[in-house]
Amino acid sequence: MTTAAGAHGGHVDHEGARFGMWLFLFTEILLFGGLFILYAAYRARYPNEFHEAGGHLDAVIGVANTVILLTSSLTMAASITALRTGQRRRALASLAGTIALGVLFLVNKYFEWSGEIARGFYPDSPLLAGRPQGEQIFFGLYYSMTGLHGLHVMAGIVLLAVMLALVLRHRITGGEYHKLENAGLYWHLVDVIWVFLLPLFYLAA
Amino acid sequence: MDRTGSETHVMPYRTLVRVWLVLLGLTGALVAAGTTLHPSLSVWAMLVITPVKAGLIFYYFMHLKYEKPLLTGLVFVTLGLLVLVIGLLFSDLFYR
Amino acid sequence: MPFIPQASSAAGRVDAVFLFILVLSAVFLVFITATLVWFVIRYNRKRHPRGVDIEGNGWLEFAWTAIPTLIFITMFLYGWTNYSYMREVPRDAMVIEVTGRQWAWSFRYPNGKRTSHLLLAADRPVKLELHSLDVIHGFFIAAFRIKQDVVPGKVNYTWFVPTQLGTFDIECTVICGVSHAIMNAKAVVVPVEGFEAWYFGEEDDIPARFLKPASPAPAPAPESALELLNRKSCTECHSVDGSPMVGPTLKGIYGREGAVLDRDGRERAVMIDDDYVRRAIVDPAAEITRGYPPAMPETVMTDEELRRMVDYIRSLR
Amino acid sequence: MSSYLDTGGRGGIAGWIFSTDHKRIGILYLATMTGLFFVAVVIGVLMRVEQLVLDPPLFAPQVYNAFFTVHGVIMIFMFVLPGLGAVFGNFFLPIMIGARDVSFPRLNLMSWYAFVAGTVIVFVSLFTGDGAPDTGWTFYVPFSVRTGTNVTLGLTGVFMLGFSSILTGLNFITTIHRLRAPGMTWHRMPLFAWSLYGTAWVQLLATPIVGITLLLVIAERVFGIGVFDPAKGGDPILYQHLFWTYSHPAVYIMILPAMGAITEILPTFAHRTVFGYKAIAYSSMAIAFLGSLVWGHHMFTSGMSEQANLLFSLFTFLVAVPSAIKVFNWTSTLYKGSIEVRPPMLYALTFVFLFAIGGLTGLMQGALAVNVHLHDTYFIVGHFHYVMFGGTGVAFFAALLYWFPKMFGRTYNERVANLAWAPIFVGFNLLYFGMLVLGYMGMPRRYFTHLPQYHTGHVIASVGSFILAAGLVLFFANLVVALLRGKRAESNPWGGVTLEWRIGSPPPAENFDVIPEIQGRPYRFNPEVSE
Ligand code: HEA
Ligand code: HEA
Ligand code: HEC
Ligand code: CUA
Ligand SMILES: [Cu+2]
Repeated sequence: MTTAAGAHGGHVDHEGARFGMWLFLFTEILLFGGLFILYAAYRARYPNEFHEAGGHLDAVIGVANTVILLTSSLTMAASITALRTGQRRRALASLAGTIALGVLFLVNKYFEWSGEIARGFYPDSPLLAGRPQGEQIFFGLYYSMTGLHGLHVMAGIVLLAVMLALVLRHRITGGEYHKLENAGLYWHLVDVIWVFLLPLFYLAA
Repeated sequence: MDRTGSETHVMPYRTLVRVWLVLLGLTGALVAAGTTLHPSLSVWAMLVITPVKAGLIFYYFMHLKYEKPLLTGLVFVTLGLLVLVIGLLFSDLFYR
Repeated sequence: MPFIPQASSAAGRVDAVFLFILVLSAVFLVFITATLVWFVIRYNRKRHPRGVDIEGNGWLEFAWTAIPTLIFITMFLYGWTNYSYMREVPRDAMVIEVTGRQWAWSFRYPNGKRTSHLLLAADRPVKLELHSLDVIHGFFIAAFRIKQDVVPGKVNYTWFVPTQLGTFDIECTVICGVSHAIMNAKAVVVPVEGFEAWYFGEEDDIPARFLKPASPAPAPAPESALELLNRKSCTECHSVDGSPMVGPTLKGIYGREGAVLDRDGRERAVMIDDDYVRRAIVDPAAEITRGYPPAMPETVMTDEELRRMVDYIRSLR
Repeated sequence: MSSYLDTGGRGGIAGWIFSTDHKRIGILYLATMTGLFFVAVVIGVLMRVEQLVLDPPLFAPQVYNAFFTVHGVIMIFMFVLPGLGAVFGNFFLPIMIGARDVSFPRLNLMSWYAFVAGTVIVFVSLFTGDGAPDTGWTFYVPFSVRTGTNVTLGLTGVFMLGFSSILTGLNFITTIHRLRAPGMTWHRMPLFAWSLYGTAWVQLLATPIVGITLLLVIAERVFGIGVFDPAKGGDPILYQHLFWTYSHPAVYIMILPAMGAITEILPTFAHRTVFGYKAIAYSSMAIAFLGSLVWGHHMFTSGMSEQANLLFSLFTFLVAVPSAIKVFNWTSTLYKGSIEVRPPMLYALTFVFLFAIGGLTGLMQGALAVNVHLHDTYFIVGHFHYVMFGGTGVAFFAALLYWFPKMFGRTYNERVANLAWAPIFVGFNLLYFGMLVLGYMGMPRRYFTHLPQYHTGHVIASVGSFILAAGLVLFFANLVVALLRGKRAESNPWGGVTLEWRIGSPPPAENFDVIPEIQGRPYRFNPEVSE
């Protein structure tokens, strides 16, 4: 988000910026909310097929990715604490760690998706066309939801990389940490969404 | 409780790590519930544990505990709206 | 309502609710407009140079919250009760299957007769089960005040008792493509005896004598070739717009060269001309188009119908 | 102090399209939206011509289908949805609450760019690929998935427009929470600001849902993801649920700021305070909230469960209550006023009348039994033109007349503005009342042709549209002349009392030298007289 300027050239309204960030997060919640609504609707309609289809996913990767994202949330929060208590190097390391974990998540995701695709589970695939309709829907939702989430992780990584650069250039400091805090809010929300995706898809079997 | 916003409050590492450990523990519990319990029970376990996890992240990592009540209230308004929408939608799906 | 006939059991009920809301609305509209105009005149700056800052009045606010709420709830209840009637199908209703597809209707009676217009017996309840083969359509008979969407993958229904003899328009109300506006058919209500004579008789489609001009609408146009293909179920397997379905599309095949397998499975090239098309329809098993299953059934039809089909397929070039 | 119109450092176009000044951004929206409005209006008139010339049709059926789709998409997503919020909200919200700008000026500019990008994408979709979209503005699946026309690109454009709307909403909420001048408590805020606040919440919370829905349709077309496709087990009715979960609240995005603007105009010309300040303020919020619970009234005939039909019909009637409250309070605001009917007031009164007709026809559609008959007929088309054109559109005109001298520092010819009113009013009612009657007779919407029994009605409506056209040309010509050659306006030509009337016309770049301290309630026209 851009900085909040209370007035032209006036002081910067940090609380306003954080408020705006939260409003933005609300829109993200509802964006995924739409997908969760669809998931609930179709799961109520095809309980058995969803159960069956969930079995084709790799729960190990799912859980591993959960641990990765939860840990990245920890390092994210830790980097803010570090920055504000004057431990700049630690903040930088923590932030870099967060980015690394995000990348790791995507690498896992890549292998997971290519695995599914190699086994013939992808939208419009001949394999799926021959399976019950509920499973086709399950995979439709699976790819939409994890795909959209993956895009958000990518956006988050870019955002955090920018923050890293700003910290390096002393544009973000212990006193001026608000941008980093807002980026952190975004990152945590992406984590929260994953927390919901895990049981819906990977543990559904 | 200190509710003056994040301007003054810094999250101690100790709290962060504790929250993280609890989150990992809950994830483990979730997996265990999914593999050992009867499906109908495990669904309930997920319905309870997952929001708790999300709540912890909101509350501590995202600092909601230390924000003004306005913001917390708005979060609940947003989630409440989502719940209302789902409820109304199911007034169609359940009876169709 | 004078604009359109009330030709079914539902019509009177719909109109009653409509009239009820219309009258109340008119009263309030006139009241508000009159008050506005009166204030503008009475408190015009010339007559009333100084305004008075009245901030509000709790009792008034209460009144004009409570009274409209009550009125609105009455409207809701009245609409709801009459709607409930429109959803409760009597046991003895005859079930007719309606199929909508781009862009025609077809009707199937319990005894298997298929028609492209809807023939109904007066004063006998009918339940329509609505199927769609492609996209969403809307089944609407204005004179009957009934409407229901026709949704693929889902069977909706509606019912009514036709109460007036005559010919009424069936229209499609959901945008379904280029010919949405001409996806029309007729509902023809005849006395029971006439209906039964047809229903238990030999004729397949609705005979012309029923489609004679009857009040209030003019007689329906003669069946088009596409409607014929719909009625004979050809379009369940063949598209006329180029998209492949169970069978090859009928669009643009005429005049081309095609590859077929004969009864012994030998492949052979054929010219798709009148003769071939005729053979393909009359004896589908003789030559199977390459790449398609031998799924096409034999269909009974008159020579006249066959001729129209061939003409039509030729015209689809 | 120099006005915001003087190009300080950067001159020319760049000074506008890179400016983060909320006033300039408001003008940018005004310019783009008026242009788009005219495009859509011309298409509207072409549709009326098509209904006159039937055999052979003047435009091919496919062209007509593209006409109403494009007309609907432009009018909804590019005109009434950004509507008064993007133009007058951007321009006046900060001034009215005593701020120098919105909370996030750069984001504000970005949302205009998103708007332009979305618009450009939609227009590109008309002329590339396999023809302009032909689904109607509702994009119902499975037709929108199967049609060969350029729906994918069209939807992408609409998605961008939604993004723009979200950013505007986010900005306004933050601005109202954070930047009110000292002393400007919630209950001292002008009612236009209140209406924008309610609107902004709807924009923020409802738009993402349609965003994801449209994305899924795109994914369906591009990857065959199959979430709504009945052939893959999907449920097309779920699409409708999600679409209307946004698009019904969206109609309140359109009407709330319009109502807000009317609430500014009526007291100014009645020269007395507004009647029932709190009732009007809270009813805006009630509309915003209840409006999110009624979407199913667009789906009564879709095959939804009867239980859902019942709930949605009930809520539909409940959401009409706050609108009724507003109408009664507006009427009472004229009581014991000192009324001057100048052009903004004339159009504002017209708004109340036309909106009431539109709203009352909405009640008819909300009643279950009646809706079965009226759904997807011209009655619906009549209803929404009454509320959107008679409501939002006319309020837009009224607001333009009211704030024009402030925004541009020039006056227009009031006689001509009054004169233009007559054909607009007459033509409007011929056109759209004609449609109501046609719909009751059973004329379905989105038809390029019609059965003979509807012809008289269509002729009347078409004639009405030509009269209306004449009026609108006069209306806008008057304003164009005023822009070029109008006399200089005073800073408070109408005797208004909200903050924007206390600064110069056109407003200075910084709005206020000193941020004002707010003492009491707004709209105190006659502080010494009381009763
Ligand atoms: C600005 C936009 C706007 C507004 C404000 C409204 C307001 C309302 N609308 Fe409308 N509506 C649309 C835009 C809008 N609508 C559009 C675009 C569509 C079609 C979409 C499409 O399919 O393409 C539509 C369609 C639509 C339908 C679906 C029709 C169908 O397709 O079958 C329904 C059904 O209930 C409905 C109802 C209402 C109601 C009850 C209100 C209420 O909010 C109205 C409340 C107002 C009043 C009631 C009048 C004022 C009050 C008084 C004068 C008080 C006194 C009165 C009494 C006590 C009786 N609308
Ligand atoms: C705010 C919204 C809005 C407005 C203002 C209008 C304005 C008009 N609309 Fe509407 N319309 C919609 C929103 C709107 N419309 C929507 C959402 C739909 C549904 C689409 C769908 O089905 O998906 C629709 C559908 C719709 C239909 C139904 C199509 C169908 O179902 O078959 C018709 C039919 O006649 C129509 C006609 C008109 C006409 C004649 C005008 C006229 O009022 C326009 C009158 C104005 C003028 C004639 C002005 C003339 C001015 C000039 C010519 C410019 C001169 C230039 C300068 C001076 C610079 N519209
Ligand atoms: C149950 C599905 C089905 C129905 C019903 C059906 N067809 Fe076919 N049709 C097919 C299939 C499959 C083929 C390709 C195999 C073949 O040639 O028999 C085909 C082939 C054809 C061909 C040859 C096309 C070519 O490209 O060579 C014609 C012509 C044709 N059908 C016309 C008709 C007509 C007319 C009717 C209705 C009276 C009809 N079909 C009904 C399934 C059907
Ligand atoms: Cu079928 Cu419209
Ligand atoms: Cu609605």
